[in-house]
Amino acid sequence: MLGYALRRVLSALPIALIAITVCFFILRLAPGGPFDTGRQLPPDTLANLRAHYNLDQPLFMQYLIYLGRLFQGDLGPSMVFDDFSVAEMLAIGLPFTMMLGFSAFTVATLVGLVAGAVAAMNQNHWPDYVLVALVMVGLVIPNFLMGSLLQLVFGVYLDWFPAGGYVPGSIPHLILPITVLALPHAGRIARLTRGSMIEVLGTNYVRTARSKGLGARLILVRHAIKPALIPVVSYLGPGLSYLLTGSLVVEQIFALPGIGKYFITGALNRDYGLVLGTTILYLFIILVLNLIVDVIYAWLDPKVRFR
Amino acid sequence: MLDRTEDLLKVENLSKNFSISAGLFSRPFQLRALQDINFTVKRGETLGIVGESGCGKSTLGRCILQLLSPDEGKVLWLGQDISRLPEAEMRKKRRDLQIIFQDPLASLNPRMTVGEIIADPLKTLMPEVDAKGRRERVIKTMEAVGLLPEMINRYPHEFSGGQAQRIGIARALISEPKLIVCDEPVSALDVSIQAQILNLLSDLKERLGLTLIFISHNLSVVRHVSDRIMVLYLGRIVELAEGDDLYEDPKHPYTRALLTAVPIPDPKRARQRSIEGLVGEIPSPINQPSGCTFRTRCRFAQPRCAEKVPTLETLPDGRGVACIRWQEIELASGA
Amino acid sequence: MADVLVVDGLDVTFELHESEVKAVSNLDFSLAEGETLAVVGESGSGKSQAFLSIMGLLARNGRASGRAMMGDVNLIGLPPSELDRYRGKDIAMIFQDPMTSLNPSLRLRTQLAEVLVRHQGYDNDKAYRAVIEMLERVGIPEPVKRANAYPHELSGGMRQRVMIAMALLCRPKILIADEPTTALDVTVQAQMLDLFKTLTNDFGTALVLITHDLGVVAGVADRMMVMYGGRCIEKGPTDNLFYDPRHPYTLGLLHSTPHVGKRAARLDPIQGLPPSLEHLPKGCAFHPRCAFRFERCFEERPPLLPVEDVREKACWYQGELKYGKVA
Amino acid sequence: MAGITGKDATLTAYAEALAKAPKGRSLTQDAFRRLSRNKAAVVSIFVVVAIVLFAFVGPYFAPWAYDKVDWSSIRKPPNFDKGHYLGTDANGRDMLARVMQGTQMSLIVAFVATMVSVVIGITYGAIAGYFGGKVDAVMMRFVDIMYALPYILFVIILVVIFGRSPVLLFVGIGCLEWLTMARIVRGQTLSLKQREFIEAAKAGGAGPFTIIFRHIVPNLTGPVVIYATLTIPEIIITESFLSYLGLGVQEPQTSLGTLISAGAPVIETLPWMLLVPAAVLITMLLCLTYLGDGLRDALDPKDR
Repeated sequence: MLGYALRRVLSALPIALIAITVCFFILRLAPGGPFDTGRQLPPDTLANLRAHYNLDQPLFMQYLIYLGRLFQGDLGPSMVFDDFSVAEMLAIGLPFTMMLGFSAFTVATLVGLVAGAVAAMNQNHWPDYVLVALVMVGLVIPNFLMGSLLQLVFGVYLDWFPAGGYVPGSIPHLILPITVLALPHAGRIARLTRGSMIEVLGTNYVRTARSKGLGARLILVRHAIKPALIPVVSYLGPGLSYLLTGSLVVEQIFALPGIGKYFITGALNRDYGLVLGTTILYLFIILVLNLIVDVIYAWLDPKVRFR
Repeated sequence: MLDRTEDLLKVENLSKNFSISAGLFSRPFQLRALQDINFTVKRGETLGIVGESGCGKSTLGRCILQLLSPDEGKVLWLGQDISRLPEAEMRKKRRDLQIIFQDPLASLNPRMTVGEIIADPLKTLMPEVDAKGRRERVIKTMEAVGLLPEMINRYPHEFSGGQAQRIGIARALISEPKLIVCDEPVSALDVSIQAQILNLLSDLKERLGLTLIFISHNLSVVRHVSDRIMVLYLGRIVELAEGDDLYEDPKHPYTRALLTAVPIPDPKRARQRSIEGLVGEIPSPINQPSGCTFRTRCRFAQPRCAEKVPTLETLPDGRGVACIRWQEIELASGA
Repeated sequence: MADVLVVDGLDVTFELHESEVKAVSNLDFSLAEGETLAVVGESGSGKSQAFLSIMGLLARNGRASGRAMMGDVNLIGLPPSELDRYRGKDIAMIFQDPMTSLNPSLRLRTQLAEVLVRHQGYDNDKAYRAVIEMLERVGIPEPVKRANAYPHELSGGMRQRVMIAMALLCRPKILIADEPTTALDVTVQAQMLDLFKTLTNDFGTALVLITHDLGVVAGVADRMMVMYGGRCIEKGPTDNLFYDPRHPYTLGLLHSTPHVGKRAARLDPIQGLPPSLEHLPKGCAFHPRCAFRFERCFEERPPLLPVEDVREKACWYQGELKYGKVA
Repeated sequence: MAGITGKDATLTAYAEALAKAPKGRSLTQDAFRRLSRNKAAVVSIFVVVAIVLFAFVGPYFAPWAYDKVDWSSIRKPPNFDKGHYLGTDANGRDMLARVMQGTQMSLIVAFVATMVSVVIGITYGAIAGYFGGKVDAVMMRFVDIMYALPYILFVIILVVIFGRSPVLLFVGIGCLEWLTMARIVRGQTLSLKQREFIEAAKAGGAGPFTIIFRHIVPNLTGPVVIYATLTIPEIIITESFLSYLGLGVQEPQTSLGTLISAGAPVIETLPWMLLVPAAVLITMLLCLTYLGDGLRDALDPKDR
């Protein structure tokens, strides 16, 4: 098991490096730079600035410098938000975004699993129809629209929750954003769970379990859940990255203090350091999560372990 | 008349390995599917190949047809080695060498009509035949295998297994081949249909002077159709003999065991028979026993069986046995 | 001997998109204590569906009616929770495909022990010991190691042995084996049939052996039931049916089966194709393929009637069956 | 050898007569029959067609152009006399025309991006599946990792860096949506490659080119069509998401996402600015999802 996890880490590293490299060069090869927009700077100021950020060096050298720093855990300075390093910027915005993302992720995964399993067990009866319809709604309403609607209904008309903003430690402020963020993810998980559960309930080994007279609950808990989770678990990685990016919009709608605003501003202003830093951090988080998912996967499907 | 003494096909020292990938970072391991196979097929005869799963019988069929390329050895077709032929040259030979598959439906492209499927080999194998000629051939072939030509525009999924197998046979026959490899052609079919297809094959063989290589795990079926029979175990020939000789007087302990295990559709005899000591199951072809590969399941095994791979010994009457103890065993069992 | 299972007027229907298909019609039979009954038929004959319905294992769109009395209990139409009191305990089933019939994500010991925990109220330790003992009994070498393995670590033959062990743990009165050896190699098949014989004998279990292979039946079964188009067309003691078949279909099956002991020039197969259950022919379902048919067979379905004392057949033709000449 | 393929005149006549032999039901016809039994899918087809007509033909009949400013009616509710059937926006532009144009833009983006993802996905998946082994292992590991990347960040970077041209939007989204397609095609190719009819074709002398295009590709259409149908709504959502962030198409052109993002803040005062584009978007997504599900059930009938 440990060896398996280790192999997965090793095989993820080169991919991470490739992704970083690609991001780096796409950003740099594009026309324009962080100091081209806005006010015209005097030539020597510009040259100084460029030298300060190593922008005057050959591109490949810049890449090496960046990598070198990265290995020391240094994400470099932000080029637009003066006086801040990328790490500091991330420290300001990221914890909130992560908290939001992971809360929504947890809630959505649980809700999706239960809903999917309930629908599967009542296939073609009313709970199934109701849940499938709800899932559809969650899936087809884009989160920014859903955000605005919930804000209006629950925040303004009913006034049950704050319509926006954030007070540290306040849970009511988080209810609406988490709901908006969680809905599509819960919908996808529910759809996947329902499909795979129906498939598993039709397999020969579940038939064997039924022939043993085990009773519906034991069959579900012991025989059906584990294999039915396999496709669901393999979606968790992509699902999380969906969620984390979705939070960009949700933060915007509900005026929340996450990383989203900085990232978009940074991107618009070609703040190489910030954009690259955020992307790399996301990458890192997602790779770690994938690793966890892989290990869960190996637990669910014994065959994987022996490969 | 057919010259039944002519060697149509000769296989010499054929070996085939598969490498099984164990993942991105591990070394693939070798699966020895066939080792040192030697035999000939005479014009007009039916050679049966029997063995249990994993013995390499299907691989052998595909190596003969060059659907897989053997790692070592030669496949001589009318004296010419076809195992190293360039693809374009090989294409010309394919007219003479055809194959019928096990799973009748899986062997038909679901998106083509029956007429297209049967005519398909003609396009590459006989480009000189035009579209009209192709259709005429298709119709005649369909009639020959007992399919109504009215079915020509139908799709495979509209047919039952038995009919689908007839389509497969028609496709194999259309280029007027000399040799057909039948890879488990009836094992996916119902009993009553199985018999129809077996009869069809033997009729066609007579009428068209075909030579057949008949691969099956079912010893009763093989006995029914074959002149000579080859028994494979873990990729090696253990015995090769005329059908009657093999069934009435098996020499190799594996053949003996296999024959006692065959179900007999005769209650009284079935109740009397006892399985002649075959312990355990087939070892994995990846991790084969040393020496005689059968020794782990053989009740006659002795320490010296582990030392050396027994060669296929040719007896005076032409049959072959690969066992160092076959004479002793013969005496011991009082034959 | 007492009957452990009496089936009476069993019907199984499946609802398809726009139609209904009757897979089993009006099946009657009984199973005596400790006997082995072979159910023979080709694909689509309804042989598996009949027994799946008795076990309450039909697909969602399937329905069964009629009676299957195990003692005083009618297994047909019993709600699953009731049925679970008997399934796996008094009546057990083994399936054709040992590769997919065991749960790939659970250790074998879990899958085996749960039967005893559920039905006999054993605690886990006691159940585990019983499991090891049973694995040994079905001929699995190193039972402790195997019990802790996952199904994919075992060969097909071994898995089928595990299935047998699982089915026999509670010493059921009835064991239904649906094509248990079809997916296995000849040598393993023979070992498996021997195992069936020994174990059902030891435990006094009645065995229902569902198969298409007459060769498998011959050495094992006491009685035989031949099915065609969802109905039983002939039944009786095995020897009688083999040596003196009275239904043209039984005769045809025997003539279609190649025999390893003798090499005939040609087989005498049944002509034509098995019917699809959706479009069963009128009259006797077998008449389009039958060499002995006459007018009556086209119009009226023959009922299953006794011939002599011990056997029954469903056929209008009463003359002697001389097959070779007609074909 | 007498042969089974000798010639004679009656045969020729027969062969000609058989040219008109009864046609069988092809798999595609079968699938359409099953699809036509699925009410939700049939309704969805009609609705989608209606929306497409609305978006592409509608503008020719609408009284106002999408970028025409009507100074006399700014932020006005529907007014039938002036021809503003759905009201006007904050700049006095006709909402009906803008919704039509926005739908058109969303559809074009979705279509082009889907095509891009289909082309990349099929090529990549077919190569990995056909060659198998190490090539396959490496290629699919790459897809696995790519799958988990925060790809919207990449789209944002792309869009920002290369300017906000719609073409780039199409290609950028398409380039990142191909992963699932590649996985599906690869899986299908792998299993097709092992089917016996491929071997039969080889025995019939067919070269790799013939095998791929005559035997593999036609059998890929089912899953590709299903997945392409399900990709369209994904892309529409992605596009509207980017538009919402202000990274989508640029004024005066518009898309459903842009319209919604303009309408959302003023939902209380100018509800017509949000309701219609939102309704069109949701209806379209709903129908496409139902259609995709219906196609999957029809083309890949597991429980028959």
